[in-house]
Amino acid sequence: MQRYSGFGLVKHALSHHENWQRQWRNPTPKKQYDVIIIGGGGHGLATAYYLAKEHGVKNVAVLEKGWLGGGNTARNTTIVRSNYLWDEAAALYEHSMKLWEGLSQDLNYNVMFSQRGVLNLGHTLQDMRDIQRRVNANRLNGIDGEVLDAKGVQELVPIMDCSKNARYPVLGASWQPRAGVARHDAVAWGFARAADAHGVDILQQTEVTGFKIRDGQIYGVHTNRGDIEAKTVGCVAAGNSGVLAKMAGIKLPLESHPLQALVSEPLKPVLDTVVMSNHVHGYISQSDKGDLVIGAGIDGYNGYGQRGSYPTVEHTLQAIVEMFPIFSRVRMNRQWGGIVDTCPDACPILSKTQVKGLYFNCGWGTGGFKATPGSAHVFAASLAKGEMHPIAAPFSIDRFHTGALVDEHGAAGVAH
Amino acid sequence: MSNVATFDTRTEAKIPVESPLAYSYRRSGAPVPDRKSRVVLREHPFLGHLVLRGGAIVLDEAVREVLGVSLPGEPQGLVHDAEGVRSVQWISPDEWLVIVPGGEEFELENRLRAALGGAHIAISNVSGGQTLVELEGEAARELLMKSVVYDVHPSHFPVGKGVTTVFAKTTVILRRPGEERWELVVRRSFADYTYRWLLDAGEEYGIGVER
Amino acid sequence: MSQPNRLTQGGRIDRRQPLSFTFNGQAYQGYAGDTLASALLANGVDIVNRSFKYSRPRGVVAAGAEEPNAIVQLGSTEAAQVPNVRATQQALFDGLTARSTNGWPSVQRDLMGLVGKLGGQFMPPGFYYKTFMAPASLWMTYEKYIRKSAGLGRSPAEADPDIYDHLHRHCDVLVIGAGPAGLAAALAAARSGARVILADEQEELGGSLLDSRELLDDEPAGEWVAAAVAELAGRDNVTLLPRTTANGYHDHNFVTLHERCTEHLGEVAPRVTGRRQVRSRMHRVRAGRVVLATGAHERPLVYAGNDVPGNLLAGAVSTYIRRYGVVPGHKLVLSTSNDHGYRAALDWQEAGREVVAIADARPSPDGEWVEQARARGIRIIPGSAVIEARGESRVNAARVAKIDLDGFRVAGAAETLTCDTIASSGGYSPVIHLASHTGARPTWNDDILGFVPTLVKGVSAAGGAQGVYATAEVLADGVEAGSRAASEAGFAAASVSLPQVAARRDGAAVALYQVPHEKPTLRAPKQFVDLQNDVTAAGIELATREGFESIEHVKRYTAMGFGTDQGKLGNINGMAIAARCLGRSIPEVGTTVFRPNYTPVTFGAIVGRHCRELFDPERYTAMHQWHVEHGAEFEDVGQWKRPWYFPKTVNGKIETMHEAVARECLAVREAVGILDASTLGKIDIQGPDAREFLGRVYTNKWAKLAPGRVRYGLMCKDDGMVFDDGTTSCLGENHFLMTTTTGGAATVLEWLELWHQTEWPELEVYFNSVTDHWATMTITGPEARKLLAEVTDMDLDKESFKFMDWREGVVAGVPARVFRISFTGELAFEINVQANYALHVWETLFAHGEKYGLTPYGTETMHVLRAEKGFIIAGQDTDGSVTPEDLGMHWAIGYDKPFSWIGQRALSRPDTARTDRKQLVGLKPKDPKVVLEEGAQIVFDPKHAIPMPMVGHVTSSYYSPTLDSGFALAVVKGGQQKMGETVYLPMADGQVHEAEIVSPIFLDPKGERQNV
Amino acid sequence: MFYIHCPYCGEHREEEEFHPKGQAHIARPEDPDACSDEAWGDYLFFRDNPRGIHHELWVHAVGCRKFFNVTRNTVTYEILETYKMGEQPTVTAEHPEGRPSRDAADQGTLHEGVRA
Repeated sequence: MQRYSGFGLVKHALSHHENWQRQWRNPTPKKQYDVIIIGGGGHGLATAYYLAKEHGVKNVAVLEKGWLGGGNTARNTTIVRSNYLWDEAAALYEHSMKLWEGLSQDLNYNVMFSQRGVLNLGHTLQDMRDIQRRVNANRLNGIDGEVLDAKGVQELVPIMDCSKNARYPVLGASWQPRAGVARHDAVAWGFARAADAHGVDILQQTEVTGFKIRDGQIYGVHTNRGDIEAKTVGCVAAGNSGVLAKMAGIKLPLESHPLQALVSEPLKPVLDTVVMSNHVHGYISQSDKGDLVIGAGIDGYNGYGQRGSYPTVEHTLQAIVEMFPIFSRVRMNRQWGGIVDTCPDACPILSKTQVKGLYFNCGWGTGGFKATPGSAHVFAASLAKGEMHPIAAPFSIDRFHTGALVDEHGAAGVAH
Repeated sequence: MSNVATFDTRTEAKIPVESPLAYSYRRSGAPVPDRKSRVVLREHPFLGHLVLRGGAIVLDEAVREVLGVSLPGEPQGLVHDAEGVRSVQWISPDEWLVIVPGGEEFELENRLRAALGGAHIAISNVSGGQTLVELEGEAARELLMKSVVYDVHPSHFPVGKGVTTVFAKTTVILRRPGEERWELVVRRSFADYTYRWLLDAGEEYGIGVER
Repeated sequence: MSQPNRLTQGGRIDRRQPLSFTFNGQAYQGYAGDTLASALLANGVDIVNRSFKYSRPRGVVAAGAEEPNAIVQLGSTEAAQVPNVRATQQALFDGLTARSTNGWPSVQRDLMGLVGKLGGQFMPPGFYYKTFMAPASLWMTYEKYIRKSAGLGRSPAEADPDIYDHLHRHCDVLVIGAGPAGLAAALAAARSGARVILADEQEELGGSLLDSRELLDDEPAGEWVAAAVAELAGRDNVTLLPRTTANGYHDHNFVTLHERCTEHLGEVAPRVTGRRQVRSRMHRVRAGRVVLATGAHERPLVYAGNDVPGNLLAGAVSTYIRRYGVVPGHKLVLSTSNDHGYRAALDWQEAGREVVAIADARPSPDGEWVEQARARGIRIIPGSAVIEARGESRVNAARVAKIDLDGFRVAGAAETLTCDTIASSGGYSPVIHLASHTGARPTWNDDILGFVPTLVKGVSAAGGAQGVYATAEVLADGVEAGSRAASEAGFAAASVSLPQVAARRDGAAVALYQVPHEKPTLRAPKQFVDLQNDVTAAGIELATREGFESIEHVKRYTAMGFGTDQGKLGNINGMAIAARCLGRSIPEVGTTVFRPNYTPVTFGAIVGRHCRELFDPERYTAMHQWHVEHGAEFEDVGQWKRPWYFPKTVNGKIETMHEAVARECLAVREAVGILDASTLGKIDIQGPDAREFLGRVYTNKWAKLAPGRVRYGLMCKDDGMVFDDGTTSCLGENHFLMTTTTGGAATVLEWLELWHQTEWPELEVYFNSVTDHWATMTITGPEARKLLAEVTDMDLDKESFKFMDWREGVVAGVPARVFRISFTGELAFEINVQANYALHVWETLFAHGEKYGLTPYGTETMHVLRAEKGFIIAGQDTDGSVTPEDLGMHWAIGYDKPFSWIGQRALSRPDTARTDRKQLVGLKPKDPKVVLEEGAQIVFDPKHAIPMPMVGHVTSSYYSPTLDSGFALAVVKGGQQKMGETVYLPMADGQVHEAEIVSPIFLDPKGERQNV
Repeated sequence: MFYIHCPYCGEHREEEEFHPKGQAHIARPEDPDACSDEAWGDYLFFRDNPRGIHHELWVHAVGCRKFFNVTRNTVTYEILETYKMGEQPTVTAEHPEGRPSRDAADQGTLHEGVRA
């Protein structure tokens, strides 16, 4: 792998950039691999990378039906945080956070992980109770965070309306300084390049059309480019997981919903942290390019259309202007939708299945991007060892039958 | 009907009453209509509002007998009695809204119950929970276009129609009893929001409030 | 004031109406009818901005929505600032104040430009992915500087003085675009009687006809436009919306039209007779049929130096001359691949300025306009193109050379032609953006060298939008589309006679996107593809070399098409370059997906009136005015404003919440308090099966509740988790009144309907909301009975009106239902009256209550009082993961009910049946002065290293003035079996609180106080 | 934004008047206590999640308050039919063009207004 550095950049500039190598190869599929990863998004590519790097499993193929990093990796609002309520979720996301913190150097690819901090606002007394509960839990789990009052929030974000006149005044917030944003596309590309350097075959435009299963054991997949064999297959296909599971005769408690996001036109820096509000329902940060990156809500119906309903966008911008009245004259440039695969308890599935050798990693809902390295790291370990990694174990499919959910919905309160 | 507890929530005693908009008039005022007012808002408070539930066939006969109008059986139907002061509106295949002059509702409920005998129906008095707001004037329709998602074009919303629909961020029952007249049935707790919205959106038409 | 490039006549501007404006602090003049861009060009302003990455000087390129460069900041005051206005779409108004968005210290002399010049070579696409990694600790510092150079305009720092609006529209046929196709379609649809909306983004309807060289019925095209518009305007089934951009095409023919109502009048909307006007308005249109008559955008050619000011689109040159009376230069070189481009040269020459040469990429051009140009003596250089523009702040020469199209190489020596303007045309791209919003991928059409829209149900395209460019054909296409749309919407087609348009013979165009240079692309001077994002042909080539092969990869790696113009000018050229580098065809490289908005829209317009006081409804009870007048602080509970506490002024000082709540609590425990409980949901349930239904949706039993009695009920979902609670009263054998939590009212009603309609329709029962009908006031405390007795002659004797009874009566002269239920643990009466009478009853109680110390209290006191009694608040002490067993409410679980009620089955699942689940308990702090933090986490072993095993958390915690101690409710693992044990609460400040697990009932465990 | 034909109101209404309520035809098991934990978990949580034709339960929340079924394509978002509670779809993944009629066999097995 050609190492990237500032010095290298200068050297390449002097040779008119004619000597840059491909960031990843475009290999032809082999007949057989040790492990097949289905899904060339961030999670899938990272799983392949960690398999090769940490477990010495280098005969790995990543099968991507479109182009790598083209799903939710390319369509999210790039927020990275680990201040989840429940121990199991917190452990998973914090594991991920620690990997984020050295990721650019590990991959030799600047994923622009910007630890500018995330505020989760509270607008009601119950919001504040939930925030205190979560921050207290985070602290005892070793995750940074503090509870701010309205004044503390105002100091961090002077342009926000923190007055008592707001319809739902800001009462306070949780603040995780280590949280932030990262450059989403670079994450996929960085993992792809690093995995490729370890010998992983990234096969784009390769669609799985069926599984080869004998006596309850997987031994390969059918694809539009022919059959490929492997005794271990990990499905990391986000919104398309249900479709894949069905091919293998497996049921998943997943529903795929549209999740919309939008960006403003680029502006000079005006907001240097991430602000999220569940109550008025909008979240916002400003990208390094200057766009305000704004997350909208999940549409209630199932959809694979990569678009959602317009009122969702309207409600989101109402929330943003309510919080930031100065943005009223700023313009929305573009909106788009991702397909998020959601679980009933708002936590992912990292699990074995009834088919031996076939694993699923899905159901990330809105939490997928921030979990990328952590999810992949524990999933790779599970695939390599044939046993679920302890951090992954609570996220088994079984929980939907035993009732042992990890209910992150609960963290937000249900009825008031 | 001993199985159901009917209750006259109204009294003949001289008790001060407050319409759902009473607070709004004090807080937001009520601009007096003038010659330039292209739309006028009028509240008709303290009417009798009954929700009728049951099968259409069962209810129809009783309503005709007691109110002298036939139950609108088709969706979105709105009928008035000969005097034009009592109305029955289709809300759902098994639900109708009856609005009558204030004070008539309890007797009406009892007469309907008597006429319906042991049939499985329900009647709920909601007179305290909602108010009727009328919009009149040439700009009334455009003001509604700013407020409701439903198509209020005359070709789609003729006189004698009524629907439940989204009004800004709340819900109203919208009815068209006359060419230039529209009625909103508004829930009490949302009345102030609805009023403030109408004043705000109606500003460009010089909206006035008749009290 | 001079406008050096303004023609003395011609154009659609009004020379009698001069307008003053300033740009970068310099005063200029233009005319009514100008855009800011045309006025700047008229005044000879070359540099309008600096580019984003390399900070290169940039000028106006286009005349419409596709303009990438002329992005300015508008506004003379802070509140009126508008970032990122496209000068080509901003009508000039008197006093307009604009600035360039980039350039420091000025757009003319920009220091960053030096950086761009020197450093440009070090900033290939994706350079930031490859550097700034060492040392890791410096990244946040690097980032600070990267961010500083980002962005175009700036956000205002003050709130917007303007208002915005929505209008919900419905129509049979929506025609988008009022050029020849759109006008013809609208006429056809309108004459059939259909409800028609015609929207166009420009200041004037007419589109390309407004600057056309062609005659319609032997008259200038503008005449036909005027007649067509007049007819449409005269029909009451037609709505004309100029200045209105269709910015988003959503499912099932829902289209958002953004009308700029006053943006052409001033930076703040002027008032009309003292009334506010909206700055812009969003029409939310549901259309039966949609006709896309959005025309086409001209493609520029990609050659070296094509970003220097003075490089324009050929069509834009004509538009400025013919529509605005502005010639944006003196000496023109035209580089074209088609006949359409010749229009610029003909117009330029007619405007009296010099056409130096036409470089035509075709070996033997021979169309009608080519012949005209030839006949006028204009030099045509066949088989050639401008391969490089020279100049810094303005073009000063064009290098023209023969090119080999197939071999992608320069085929002869370049000739340098002195000029100040280069116009280029690479053909047209249909405007397919809206069709693409529906998710339908466009398809490449080789005949027109462009993508044409794929259309979903209910939409058609006409004219340029689908690659039909000859005026006569466009008009016919429009009529056809309009008639078809109307007839599909159920209207009989009407005839429309088309104007006569002289047919013009055009020669075939050739495919030319990037023009070759003598040097290979990576070494040639920069050839710009996306001007706004400084994406070059070399950048695209580099991306493909690095393995970015899908067009989506190329776009993301280079940022092509991510600007505010969304790649309207550059995307197709970029795809063509990627295709060339990869040795594939354009469609093989992949199609692009455009997303809403077509052009950016202010947040304000999308928000409409749903902001400030109207952001979200505030729900009030009938006593709200009284609460306000009595100084209540309010708590938001759902959309309700509930009194939180009533601070008094004592000795000139306003009580703190702590003081007020202590006073309110003691008043209830020692005298009498009153609470406005109207916000609780109330559902009237009638029918012979009402009782059976209650038994199925509640966890406890309802079979024996007699009329006149009240019972508490707990509701679960089928996963066994508690989701709401409340009391339900038996009004009659078949008649119940259910109460719900304040926030749960609508949810519970829908929940009941769901089960009734979808599972148990055979049960004869109806549910109606009566929440708003009744106002509810609770008087509670030892003196409650005496107080009530003063205003009613009801029998309040404790034997005849028992705890958990309800009775009818007259209270303060008003018919009332009174419920003897208690959420405080004290003697309590909940009085329900019709809401219109409520204020009277409330005030009457106060008139009589003073001698008993009647004290109004709010939700905070209510919470303290109920917690002292161990009563839960659903949503505070439960969180969707708590079962009735977890709450210790065995008494409210009817395991032996005949019907397996909602939630029952789930309770026996392995995890829900565990005995060490988190269970509701009381916590007594070891130090009574401590009020534990709500949300504090509980541990058994405070010395355990982090991560520390947590066994529960505090759900409710207060100071109890009655106990003079802090106390709390909490959930603790296996807590019900751990009474008396000590738990620890390690806090953020390092303190570790100790508390004892106790019963959650802190006061009067036998319930004697409420039973008096 | 969808335009949904409410089978009870008999006309198309804006999506804002409706709430989606998940997959249609998920009936509560007749005898919950006889269900295995797995069967109960399936009923609670496991749903079809097809790319393409899907049957959904919606409620006309701001309108007639009736629940009804929608057959919708989850990729194109086209609504292929709406039908009342207790009825069966005519357009299915097996019959994307629609079956000839709501045949008698189907009608015979249904009873008024239930999910199944």
